[in-house]
Amino acid sequence: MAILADKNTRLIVQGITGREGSFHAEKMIEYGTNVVGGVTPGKGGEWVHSKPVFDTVKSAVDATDANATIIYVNPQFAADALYEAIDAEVPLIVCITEGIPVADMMKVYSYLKGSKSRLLGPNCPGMLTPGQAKVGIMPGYIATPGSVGVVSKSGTLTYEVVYALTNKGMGQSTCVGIGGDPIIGTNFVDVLEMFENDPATEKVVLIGEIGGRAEIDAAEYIKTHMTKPVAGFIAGATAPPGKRMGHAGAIVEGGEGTAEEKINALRAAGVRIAANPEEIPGLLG
Amino acid sequence: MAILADKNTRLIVQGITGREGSFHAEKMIEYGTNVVGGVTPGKGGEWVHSKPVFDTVKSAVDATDANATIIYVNPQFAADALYEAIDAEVPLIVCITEGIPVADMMKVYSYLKGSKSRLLGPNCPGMLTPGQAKVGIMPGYIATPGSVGVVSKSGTLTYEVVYALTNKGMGQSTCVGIGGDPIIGTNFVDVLEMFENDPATEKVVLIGEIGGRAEIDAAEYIKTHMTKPVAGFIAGATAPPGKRMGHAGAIVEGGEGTAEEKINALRAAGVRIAANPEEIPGLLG
Amino acid sequence: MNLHEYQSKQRFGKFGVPIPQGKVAASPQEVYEIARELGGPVVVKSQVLVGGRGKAGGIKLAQDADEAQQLAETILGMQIKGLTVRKVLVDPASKFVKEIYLGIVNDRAAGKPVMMASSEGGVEIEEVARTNPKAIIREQIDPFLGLRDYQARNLASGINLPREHWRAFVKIAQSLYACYLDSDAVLAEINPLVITADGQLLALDGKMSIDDNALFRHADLAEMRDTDAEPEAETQARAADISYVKLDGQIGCMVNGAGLAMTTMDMTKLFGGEEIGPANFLDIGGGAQADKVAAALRIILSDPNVKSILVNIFGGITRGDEVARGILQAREQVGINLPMIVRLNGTNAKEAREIIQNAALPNLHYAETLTQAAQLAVSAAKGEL
Amino acid sequence: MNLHEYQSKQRFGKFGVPIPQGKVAASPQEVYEIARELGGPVVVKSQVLVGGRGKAGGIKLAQDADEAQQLAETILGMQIKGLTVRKVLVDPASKFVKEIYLGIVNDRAAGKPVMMASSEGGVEIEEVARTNPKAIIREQIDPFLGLRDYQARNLASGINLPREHWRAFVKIAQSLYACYLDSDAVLAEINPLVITADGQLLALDGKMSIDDNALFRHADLAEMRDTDAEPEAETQARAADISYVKLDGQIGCMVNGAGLAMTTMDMTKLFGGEEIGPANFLDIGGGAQADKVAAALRIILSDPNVKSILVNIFGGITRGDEVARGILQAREQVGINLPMIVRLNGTNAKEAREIIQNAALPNLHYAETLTQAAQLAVSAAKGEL
Repeated sequence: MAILADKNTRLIVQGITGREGSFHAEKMIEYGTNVVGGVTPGKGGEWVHSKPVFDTVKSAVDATDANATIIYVNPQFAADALYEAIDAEVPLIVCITEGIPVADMMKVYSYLKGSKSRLLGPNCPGMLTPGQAKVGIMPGYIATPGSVGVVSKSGTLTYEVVYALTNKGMGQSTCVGIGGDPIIGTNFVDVLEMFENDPATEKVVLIGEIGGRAEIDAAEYIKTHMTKPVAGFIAGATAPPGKRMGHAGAIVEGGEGTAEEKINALRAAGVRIAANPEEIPGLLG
Repeated sequence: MAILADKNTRLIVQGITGREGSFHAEKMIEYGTNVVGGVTPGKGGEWVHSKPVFDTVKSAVDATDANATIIYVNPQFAADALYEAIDAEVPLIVCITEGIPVADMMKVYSYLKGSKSRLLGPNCPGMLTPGQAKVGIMPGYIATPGSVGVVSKSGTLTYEVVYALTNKGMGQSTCVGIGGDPIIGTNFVDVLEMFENDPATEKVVLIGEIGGRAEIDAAEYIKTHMTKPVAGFIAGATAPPGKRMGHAGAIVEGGEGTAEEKINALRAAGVRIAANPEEIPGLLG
Repeated sequence: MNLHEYQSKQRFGKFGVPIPQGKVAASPQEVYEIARELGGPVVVKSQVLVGGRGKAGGIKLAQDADEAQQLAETILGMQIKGLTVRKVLVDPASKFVKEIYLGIVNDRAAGKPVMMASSEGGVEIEEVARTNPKAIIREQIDPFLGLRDYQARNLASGINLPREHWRAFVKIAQSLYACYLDSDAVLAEINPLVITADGQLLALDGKMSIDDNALFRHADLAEMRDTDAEPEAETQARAADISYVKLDGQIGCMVNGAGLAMTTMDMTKLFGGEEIGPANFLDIGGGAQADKVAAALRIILSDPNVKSILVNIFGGITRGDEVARGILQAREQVGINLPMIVRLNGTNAKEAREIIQNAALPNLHYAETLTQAAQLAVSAAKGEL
Repeated sequence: MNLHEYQSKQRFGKFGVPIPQGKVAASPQEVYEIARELGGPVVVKSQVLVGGRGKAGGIKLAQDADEAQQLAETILGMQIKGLTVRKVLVDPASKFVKEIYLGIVNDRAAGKPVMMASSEGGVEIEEVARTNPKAIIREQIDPFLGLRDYQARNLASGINLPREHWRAFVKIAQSLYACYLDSDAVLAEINPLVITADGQLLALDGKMSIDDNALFRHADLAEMRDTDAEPEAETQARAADISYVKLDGQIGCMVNGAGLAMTTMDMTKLFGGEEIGPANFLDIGGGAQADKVAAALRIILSDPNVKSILVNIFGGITRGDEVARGILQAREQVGINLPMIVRLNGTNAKEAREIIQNAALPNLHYAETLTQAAQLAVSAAKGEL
């Protein structure tokens, strides 16, 4: 068992003939992910890493029965790639692309509602169920099968934490990067709910950062719905207000979205908060 | 019991200070409908027929706790009036306006999905639950309480049938005009389902016309889901193809939407079809 | 409102669809000039708002300007399905290797526009739908999102269009959609869209239908209406805000409400059969003022086939007695010798009946029921009343 | 990217928002000319990208052109919250009877823009949110539907705007939304929007923030960036495609990934306290080529407060040994005397450590853990290493 993707996932790669798409498609295949094909308009009929390339998501899904797609497409064309995946009713869409204009994402977000798809990202490292499927760009070797569910807004910070867990012998059920953009398809609460319902997950790590109120919503959810222990870390205590910290969403605006208020809310919900991410394995012990 | 509206309906009138809106508001009040107010932008604070006028639907709903609205607004502004009612989460919206561009209605129709509102119309005479509530323009005296549910695309043809039923002593549970436009909020199937589930309705009359395939869908529904007897009439057997018969939706296109195919489908579903609407009371006997 | 081929193609061209560089003409001399200017073989195409122009001899190929002029002399003025040809389009003749279909219509059930493509172009899409439905590929268009490029690619892929034409096809699909949207069209189709011998996509024929309800915001399109191409009575009816469609029967119908008007037509045929039947659809709408009744009567009488008049009004909010007085007044204004059957139901029907019967006019009969009214109108048309 | 008041207002005006007819100036002489041309009293407003200009003495009223020039002499060149005033806006002074607030921001949780209005204009909306949250009326805007007139009326009604101003208010709301949309803004606010003594609505002050991710489609807006108004290092970082924010601490941080970069900052403060802390946020992104590492080091070193450098890299797809070699190469290019602590985790971390340790460079230390790295960097900053 796992959440979002596992051995039964049949993945296509949108943008598979591009530099990034091709590179990460290979890495995912190496990891053992069941990549069944790719999509690049105008290149249907070609082959990449022994996988067939299709012109449209619809034809790829028709031919391969794919149930997941990962998008490596330039920000200018990412919204179109997302609509195409939604229209093709792909159950899981993971969007790696960084730098999609927020106006584009607001429309995608609205279109997504009532659709048959779940979107992870954009601007996220994707997800990884150790030993089963990697749908994203996380380095595969840092994770190992186990019972800790990890959910995070960040990329390399997540790798740090996952690697630290692995080095302490604490394997992971699934590691999920939800992304650092202001508007994302899947939020902390969605993933926490999946972990809560996932028999393979016993404990959960949540890694947040400044900006927005997704961590506050998470605290509310944890308080009222979660039975499994949660440990966490919030990055950006030293970030000044009004300045964007790399991620488009990482900004304290009008005094809202500070690390302090998030930490307080999570603590009040019973989450063990680390002052230093290296403490996290110890807090789960 | 009744469907769509009854004694508990609290109605506001969008366009209450206009000629049509004011006239029909008075008729509805006379009938006993619980009209709680009206809306005309810029005329908030005025009174019409002793009912308060508000500037926006939101403020009208906030003040009166209305659960239904009826729209008498020019076609140019009707889409906006519809969005306003949907945004204010009014459960029942009845749109009388004729002549709304179909491109506008396609957007409204899309916006309506996933909303909290049901739309009846546009280009419809509204509905009437005899002795309880009239939300529309049907002459009130032609109907009388009873157990026949009537659903129709038409206006005056419906009045004929309802009046004939009344004259034969066959009262009605609710009379519903769904409208003659190509894109309408509530279709035959929706109303048939309501009648099927309505304890006050024992028999149903369906009045259709050429154009579209709503009657074909109705036949399918009747065949598979309905236990109550249905009698019907389809207008337009003599209409030539490719010509619009008054109603924007009443047109046989590409050989589809003929009276003949609709009659055949309904007959096959067990509906007693009248060759002459004056036969309908007899078919219910 | 339907546009002519030349109007539709001009509008498509304005939005970027490649169209032949032809021109429209109303005289053989003009046809000669256009053909000479174009040089080479041309096609002379009658511009009438009806299908089957080719089979009727309304589309001809000419090798040069002289032949084009000769052909125009026969085509201009000819009758196609009852319509007189008043204009021809002169297009350069195109050599092509493949005909496809591309069109947009409104999908009523889905509440969305749907774009359709078929590899079987050049025949009516309804024909393809009957004979080879799988050849039609459909993409529903979200009205808020508009047509997306991948949808056009899905169509191109679905009809097995060679990949080298995809870019051009996607552009044409987007242009057609933009034109459809900007025009408030309910139908916009290119049939055939051809692949020419030199590998270009070209819209050889086009058709557009505009939403009548949206004409208030398209003054330019409203002006394109060709009143020559419709019965004069329909033009007059539109001016009087009366909904009217001319038919082939003998009983002139005047009714309030579209559904009731169709029903009244149906009743004349039910009792009169094919040879009698309705002479028209006519909905005078709500209110029924004497002026409007008079206008409606004039329109009905302008049809020489009409043998009797059937008036069927359901008095709802308006009162039957007022309607009856309006009819008498209008009758005075217009002057009618044909037998007229009046049936008024609903509010104050009894008073209405008294007014009509008291008037005791020759050839004016009151009926109680629709059945009786239709039967009387049929008898009157047969001269048996 | 934030726009200056004068840029925001000009853009609002382009979309139909009524704005004062002022002009921007960079010298007292220009201010004099503008004020003379405008005639009457004017307001001289410093153009710096920071709040609280009024309290800092950066906004002054002048009765005539001479006084305006005098005021400009003090305002131009003054420092407001660390930023030098290089331009002033000279607006005609307006008499007003009421200040309101009107703005649009993106509601992250809803995934929609939200328009907000408040009868308490002229103070920061965050202040109103704290002190009198009920005074703020909100309308979420559907991104496909856009702002509808009734939403603007809901706002007008909610803030009890007198009805005679509704028409103007709705027009301004629509203009502001059109401007927000067309500019790919993430914030567009008019504060205050005043009702003038003669009953007009006028946008006295304006603020806009543009989505950096959308600048690729707004060359005109991208050109409006005022690089004078930001630390030079941030301008350089942008050119090198490095995400950098200058801070006040002493430890220069170089990290890959935004979350890890923030965490590294946090660790320097955890172990170093307020007085040491991070000198910057810096994310070099993926890959970490030697050139980019060198550019990042130059940017860090351009800050005279920096006492030590902390490099924290998680080698994921890229290998730690390559990153280590890149750091050594970059160090050669740049020339660094400050102590530097390097921590590489992930792929080939062991090899990376060997490379750093074998290099045996003075002031270059390898750390195993982030804790150790931060502690070393703090000690180094204190001169204790």
